[in-house]
Amino acid sequence: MNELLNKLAVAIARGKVNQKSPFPPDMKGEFGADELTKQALEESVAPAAILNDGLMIGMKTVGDKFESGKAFIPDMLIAAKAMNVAMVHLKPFFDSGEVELKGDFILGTVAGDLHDIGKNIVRMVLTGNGWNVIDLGTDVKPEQFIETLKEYPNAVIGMSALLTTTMMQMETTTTAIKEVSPDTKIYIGGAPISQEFSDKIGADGYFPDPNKFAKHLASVV
Amino acid sequence: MNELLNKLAVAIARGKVNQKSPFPPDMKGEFGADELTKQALEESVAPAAILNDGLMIGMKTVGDKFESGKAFIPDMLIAAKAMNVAMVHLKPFFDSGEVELKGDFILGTVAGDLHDIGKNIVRMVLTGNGWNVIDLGTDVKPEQFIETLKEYPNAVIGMSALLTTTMMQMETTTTAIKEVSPDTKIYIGGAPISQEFSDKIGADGYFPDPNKFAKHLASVV
Amino acid sequence: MKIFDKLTIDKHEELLMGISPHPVKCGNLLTIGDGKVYPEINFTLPTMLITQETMGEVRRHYSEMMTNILARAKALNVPGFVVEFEQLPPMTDTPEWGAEITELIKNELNKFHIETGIPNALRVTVLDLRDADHPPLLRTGLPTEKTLKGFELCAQAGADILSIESVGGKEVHDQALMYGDLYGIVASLGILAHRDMSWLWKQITEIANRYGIISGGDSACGFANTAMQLAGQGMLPSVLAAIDRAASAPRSLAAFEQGAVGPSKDCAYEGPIIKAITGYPISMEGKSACCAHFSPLGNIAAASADLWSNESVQNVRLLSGNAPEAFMELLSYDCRLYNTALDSGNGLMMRDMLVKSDVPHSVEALMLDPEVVIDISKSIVTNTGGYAQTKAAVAIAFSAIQKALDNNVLSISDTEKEWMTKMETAISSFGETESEAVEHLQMMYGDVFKLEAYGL
Amino acid sequence: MKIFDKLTIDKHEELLMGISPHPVKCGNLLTIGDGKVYPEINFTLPTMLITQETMGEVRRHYSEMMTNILARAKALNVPGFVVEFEQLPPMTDTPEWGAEITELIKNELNKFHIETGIPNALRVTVLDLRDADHPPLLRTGLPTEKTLKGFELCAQAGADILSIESVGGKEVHDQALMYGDLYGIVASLGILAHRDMSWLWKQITEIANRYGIISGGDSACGFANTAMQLAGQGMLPSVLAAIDRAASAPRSLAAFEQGAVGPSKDCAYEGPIIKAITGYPISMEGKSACCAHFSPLGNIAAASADLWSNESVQNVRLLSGNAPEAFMELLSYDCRLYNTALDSGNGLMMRDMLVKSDVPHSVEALMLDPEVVIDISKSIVTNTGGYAQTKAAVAIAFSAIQKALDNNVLSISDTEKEWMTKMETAISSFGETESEAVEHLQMMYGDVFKLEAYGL
Ligand code: B12
Ligand code: B12
Repeated sequence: MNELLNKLAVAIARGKVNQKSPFPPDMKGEFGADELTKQALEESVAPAAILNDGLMIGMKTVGDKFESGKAFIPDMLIAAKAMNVAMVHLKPFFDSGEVELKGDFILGTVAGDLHDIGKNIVRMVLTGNGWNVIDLGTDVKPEQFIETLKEYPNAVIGMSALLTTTMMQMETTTTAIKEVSPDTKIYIGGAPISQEFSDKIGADGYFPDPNKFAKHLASVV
Repeated sequence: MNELLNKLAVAIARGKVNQKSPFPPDMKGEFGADELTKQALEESVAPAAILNDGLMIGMKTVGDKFESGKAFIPDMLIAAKAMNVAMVHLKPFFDSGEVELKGDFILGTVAGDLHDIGKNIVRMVLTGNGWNVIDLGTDVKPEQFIETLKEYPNAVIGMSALLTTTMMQMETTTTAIKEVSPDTKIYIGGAPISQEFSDKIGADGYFPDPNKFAKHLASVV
Repeated sequence: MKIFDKLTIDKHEELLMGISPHPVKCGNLLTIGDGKVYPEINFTLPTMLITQETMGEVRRHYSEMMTNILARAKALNVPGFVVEFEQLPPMTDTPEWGAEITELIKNELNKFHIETGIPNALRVTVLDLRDADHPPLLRTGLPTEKTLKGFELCAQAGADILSIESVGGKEVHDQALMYGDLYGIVASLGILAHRDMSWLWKQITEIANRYGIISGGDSACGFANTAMQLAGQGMLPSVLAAIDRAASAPRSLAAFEQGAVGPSKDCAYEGPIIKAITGYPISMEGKSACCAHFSPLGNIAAASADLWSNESVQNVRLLSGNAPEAFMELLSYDCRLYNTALDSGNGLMMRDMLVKSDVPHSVEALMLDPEVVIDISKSIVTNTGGYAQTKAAVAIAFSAIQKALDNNVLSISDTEKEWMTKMETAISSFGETESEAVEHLQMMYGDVFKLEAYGL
Repeated sequence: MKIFDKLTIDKHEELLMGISPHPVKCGNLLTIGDGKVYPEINFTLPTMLITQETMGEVRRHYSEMMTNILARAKALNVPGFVVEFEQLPPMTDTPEWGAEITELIKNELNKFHIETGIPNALRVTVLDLRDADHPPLLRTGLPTEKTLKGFELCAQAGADILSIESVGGKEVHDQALMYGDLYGIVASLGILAHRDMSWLWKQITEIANRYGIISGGDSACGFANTAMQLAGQGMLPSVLAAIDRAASAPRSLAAFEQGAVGPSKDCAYEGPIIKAITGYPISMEGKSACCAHFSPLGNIAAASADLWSNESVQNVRLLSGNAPEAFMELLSYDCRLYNTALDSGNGLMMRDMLVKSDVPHSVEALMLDPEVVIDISKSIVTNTGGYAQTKAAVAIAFSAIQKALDNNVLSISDTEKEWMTKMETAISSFGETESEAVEHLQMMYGDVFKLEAYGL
């Protein structure tokens, strides 16, 4: 059983979606994340164990490789794809509350700004770390964050901005959110942002590196 | 008489201090600011006319040449020297109140900062524009400005700073002065300063160019 | 439509900075590509919102930046220069604002020219608003109207050169890049982006002609520079970013097929390929754009530049003065050096030093090596249509990298080497026809783009 | 005391960037002057107060700046580099603070060297507090004690190279400069400043020797650079600033007579003269110090540089990243270009391009022309004592300018020409002996300085 979860972790890390998928070539014909997850559930492995000791271990492996310069975003994306397929099988257990994700995370690039590459990486890393990420896309107005927060009242919020002219939207948005929900944690990022700026606008922190951010989140939530 | 003041203006502009002085070579043996001022007073020219239509015209001439790149600081300094000699003769009339300067101006480089070249140019330009400049030198603490203000309660204050680390002293000093004397006008300058910074710390203005500053002062006082 | 079926510059020794076979006359007596490299200074606002209320402050910033850079141009006695006004989103969104700033800058340039006699010109880069919709409609809708109106109003307000960093095809390329899908990259650039460029630049050229000004050129910034930035941050393989550069050239060439005559945009590192093919002058940016982005192309970017740019710098205070003035100084000295070399007959050797200094350190720099540039350019002109040209450029770029690795001109990590293998496989799997390639895009990224947006 | 009575480099062709007859080994396996030009990156705090309370913030800034510049050094694979930590007044005033930051930086450099193998070294420039008193006492008093303690503690804390921009004689020179009094300039530099340098550098060398580190060199920044800045702003004639440069060389040479071995300070534009005379390596700054000051010496400054510096940049955010990282990139590319030229045997021609590009534009640049440098250097070594050397340097510099004007190598305004005449008169009036010259100083500026401060 332990071995099964190991196999699952490897399938995730290598981005092996299912038996049919041709990628990666050296795993041709082998079971992928899809089959292995199903099998684990059939063998009555606890869904929480599948999530923590299989899927997230796999994501961590590729994340670590990425951090040490031995993998790139495409590798992480392919792993994330495999993970998504596996998550479909776990969904009933999340819905029933039997397994819990780390929490909800509302993410978006602020109003007037269309840069989303950085934001997408944050999404990927947080998902891989066991967060339920609600991605509002780009050009997100303050009201959209607030509306979504009503649906996910305990969510943490993350905003991205790449333009010096839209940075100021982070202030507007932070103020608006904190007004209706003072306890909501708001984190910001993007090339022009700094910790000073975060302090100035009353956000809860700035992180240039999504992996460090994920570690920070794990430590505070 | 008008011609005498013209001569005086030329003596100032050329930096001809007195008859004996060897400089400028082409004016050797001619009367200088010293003799011409004495002569004007003897001929009962009004001291205010001597100041306004002689000395200050001379300073303006060299100032204009300076602004158009046809003179340098040494030329201005030598003119200022000639003016100082002339002013000695006018002193009794200032003391008696018969003639008035534009006003008092307290000037200094802020605490922790020893750069004074820029400040000295400001002094020279304001003096040449008819201001009574009280120069407190460099490394001037807030208390020194406040003490001097007691002596010259209507004075305008000017501060200089060249280091980004001492810029902040301008804030401390401005706050301290405005606390005891909210109506005192405070102007700031120096390479790292900007109008934004001036606004931020509650000063009354920033000027990069002493000549423009003198014009501004003339227009507001 | 202009057809480029042979190279204008076919010997790499003739691909040189400052010298362009078809120089461009514009603005106040400036001739770009006439044997000298000129600074192209770019500047932008510091952190602030742009609204009706702050427009006074916005104008104050642009006036101040102009005063500063003109003072420096005079102090250093530059032989000529270009100012680029690159619009921020609200300035195209309310095109009148962009026009207002255009006029302000142009007036300063005119006054300066009368005072000093120094030749100059104004490039206005309108913001491409058309990706506001998801998927973008590109040919219709309000963002498209505003973008085109931006060109019209700025042409009216005094722009000398029109440019844009257009975004057609980017919604697909972004995805393909992230998945490292080279087939998707080639198809999105060679088909989608290429079709959008042709559509867009026909209209820009029409506007430019109507006002007697210059239809400048575009940049694959959102494509290959995004890849380069991400590679620089360790997010993508550098070899993929290098290939993406070559792949972007046919797309940017499309502007010239529709009547653009250069100078191409500073951030278009595909510029040397454009120059070899068309003979039109190009703008480039390298080390002296360190204010805007880090780069593996610091020196080599200058090798065939006709304008030398800092890309963009905010109006913030440095110890010397404001940053735009500081970067005007930097560009001016760089140009002085290149021009001294050109004037004394040492241009080629200066160029070779610039090239040799970077190539051993970066596979992306290799793509700008004049010999490689000529090879890629040839592969483009001997093929017809965006897709075929892009495939050909990619294949040649790939073998140039392979050759450089084999000859130990440069070396790459093992992780990067794995990507060479992956890309080789991908190259052999490219569909023969455009419709096969479009099918691939629909299958993989059908949800993010619309065929109609490309007239397909 | 070391006597320099002949030139170490006596042919101008051998006065070349990166190559020094007596290279300096220091820090983590760095050899300066070994045939390569290395970046010397300098950085400073953004607008903030330095107090006990803000020291946490101060440390955070220095850590961040180190992280950033090291990332860039690695990304660009620099062959080696120097970090200069130039203290701000409170850091020498509380020398423990200066030592604390020294240690922080040195630790980062050590770790980086272990990780990457890239050679590096740390220069610490202590602030000369000694002009706090008016007139300055220089040899006694609390500011003097603190300044010397600053050196001691920083040497202890890990500095590899010691430097200072010392201020002896400046109180007089400032006045003489303002009045355009060339006799006063020569006497204050050749006698007062020279005497103070000898006194001070004997002690700095003693401290350096005790810790087995390098006694670097000084800069006439407060003298000739002040003049250059003021000339740049139209406040002083450029011809006076140019002559002041030559006049400052014997003063800066005094450090080497007392045991300094280079690299001299980046802002010491008298560096090439020092290099010709002593053969020790020098640091220089030019266009890539546009963050710190504007300059008429943008390219030519690099002609014989062994370290290439940005002088100083605040830790502010630019679009690319923080400014110190951006300028590390800039310096690295400049050095790459120079080193490529050197490696391929084109060093001399690169140097000549750098020289030729600036000389026609500036009389101050002319002073750095290698041929002029050699002439001035010769005039110095063939005379004995600061005053005689300074007079000789001024006379040669003056005729070099005259010759360049006669040959139309460059041209100056009529107002500047008048100053040539004024200076010619002044040169012929210099007193024969030091005591005559000191008398001139006492008569003119007796109120601003004390003879005892100079051991007179
Ligand atoms: C790619 C790019 C584009 C692409 C965007 C593609 C896309 N889908 O996002 C395109 C071409 C479309 C584009 C358009 C424009 N751009 Co652009 N662009 C860039 C570029 C080259 C790279 C940005 C990027 O993706 N970086 C890589 C990612 C991974 O980094 P990142 O976003 O910083 O994210 C990382 C961290 O910051 C962090 N992070 C990010 N968000 C968050 C959030 C949280 C919560 C946390 C914890 C962390 C975090 O994690 C990420 C991973 O490490 C930058 C240059 C630069 N120096 O950044 C210019 C840049 C940002 N763009 C710029 C400009 C001017 C524009 C345009 C206005 C250009 C024009 N005139 O046409 C338009 C604006 C469009 C708009 N309305 O937004 C300027 C901004 C100047 C300014 N004054 O602000 C820049 C700086 C370029 C320059 N030097 O001039 N751009
Ligand atoms: C000359 C100079 C010195 C001389 C000063 C001589 C003197 N008696 O003043 C010396 C060598 C002593 C010196 C010392 C130092 N300096 Co210093 N210095 C300079 C330099 C080269 C020129 C300054 C100058 O005189 N400019 C010319 C004058 C005319 O311009 P200005 O002062 O700006 O004044 C004009 C306007 O601003 C305006 N103005 C000025 N004041 C006012 C006031 C009012 C009310 C108004 C209306 C207008 C106005 O009018 C003037 C005329 O137009 C600058 C470089 C630069 N870019 O500015 C560095 C510079 C200011 N110094 C610097 C440094 C670091 C120092 C030292 C700490 C160096 C060291 N490590 O040893 C010490 C500090 C000593 C101290 N405690 O203050 C840095 C500051 C960096 C920072 N973080 O802030 C600079 C920027 C150099 C650099 N690029 O690194 N310095």
